[in-house]
Amino acid sequence: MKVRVKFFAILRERAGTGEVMQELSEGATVNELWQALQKAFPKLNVPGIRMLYAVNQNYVGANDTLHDGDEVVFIPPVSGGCPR
Amino acid sequence: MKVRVKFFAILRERAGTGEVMQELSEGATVNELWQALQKAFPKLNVPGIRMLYAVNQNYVGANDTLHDGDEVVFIPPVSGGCPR
Amino acid sequence: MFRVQNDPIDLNELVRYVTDAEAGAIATFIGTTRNNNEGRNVIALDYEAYPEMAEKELARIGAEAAQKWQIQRMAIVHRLGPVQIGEASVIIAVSSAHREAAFAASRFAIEEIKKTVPIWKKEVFEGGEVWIGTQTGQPLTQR
Amino acid sequence: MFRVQNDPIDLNELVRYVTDAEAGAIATFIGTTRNNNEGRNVIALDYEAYPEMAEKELARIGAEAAQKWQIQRMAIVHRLGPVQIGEASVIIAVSSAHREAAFAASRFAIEEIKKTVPIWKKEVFEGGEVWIGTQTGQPLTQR
Repeated sequence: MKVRVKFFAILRERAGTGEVMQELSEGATVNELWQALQKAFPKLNVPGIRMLYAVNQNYVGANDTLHDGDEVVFIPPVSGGCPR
Repeated sequence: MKVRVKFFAILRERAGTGEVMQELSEGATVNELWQALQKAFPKLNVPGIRMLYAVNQNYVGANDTLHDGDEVVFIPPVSGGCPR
Repeated sequence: MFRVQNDPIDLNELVRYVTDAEAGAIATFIGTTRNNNEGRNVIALDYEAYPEMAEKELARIGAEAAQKWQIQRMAIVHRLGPVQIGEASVIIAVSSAHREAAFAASRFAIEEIKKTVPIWKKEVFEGGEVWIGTQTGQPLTQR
Repeated sequence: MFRVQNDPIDLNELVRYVTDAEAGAIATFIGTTRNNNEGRNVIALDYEAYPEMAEKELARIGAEAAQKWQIQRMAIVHRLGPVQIGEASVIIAVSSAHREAAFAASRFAIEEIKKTVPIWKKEVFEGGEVWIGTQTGQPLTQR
């Protein structure tokens, strides 16, 4: 199966692209996708970063399974709004 | 001595005027002025009203003494701002 | 900027006034005429002030807020005369480096205004009018 | 009205949107670019979003606020791209019959935005730039 991964902010800069299609085996989890991406884009590994995960624009857990055609986004700490 | 009394809102309507000069004996207090005014304008007596007192645009106590030329305002409950 | 006026209040004027390079937050509060109050259909609110003292009290509120919180700039403008449904009777704007202070100061200002600033409002409703705050059982002034 | 956009945010548009005959209060919150942060001289903030999900999350915040408090209408608009000193990055506007609800909901909204809405900001400062929230000791991206 294939999923669409979008990168934003620091991850977009580190991946050097905003979007990638990734081939995965059936039943793969969000976490397994992240492992695969780190092999393809070694610079994605930001030490100590806390990440959230969204599938089809909803927050999910790292162990949720993915399905063909899913849109997956790895969400680094958000910082909208205003200065602290 | 003479003091200038200004009426606003419900007191202005009840006095039928916005301003009056009042003759007082030396050393008269805010409260004594109020008694004198109630004789001159019987309708000023609003049952149960909580009132504040200002002399020369500062809040004062009912027993403060007045001086010649003072501007005195009896302040019914304020209600600026917005609806409750 | 601490002022009473008969003209409609210009929100942008206040926000421009408090905009500050050192500020990360601006909180504003707008009091508006609501079409109902305690079961009455409200037509308009009519505000009257002891203007010199009202402006002095508004400035006092600003000074007190600046002592309590780290704010950059503050503005309070209160309108006088009739204020129609949906129109603003008072606008408060506060800027601060951190949002906490702006929220706290604007909240403080509206509560203080209702306590100490010599401004009164007559509610004009379907069937009569009444000076708010002086009701003793029945509305005092019937049309 | 829950939106992200590249254009400057029009405060009046939001206030008009939430103005309501049943409302006695409108609270607004404006987040602005401050010229300093943690000792750095800030030149601008540059916002990026996952736009579809950001708007969905803003609407979720509005729905949650409407469940928690008696509000009339709410609007949140967040700006994307570079936001200069003193300009607004986000504006929240809420109307309610009684002021308590408008204050609480606008406060709630800005706190939630900073937690769950997929919007990121890069701080451009004198000497470099950094994605806020992802710092691990040193700024990650030096010019």
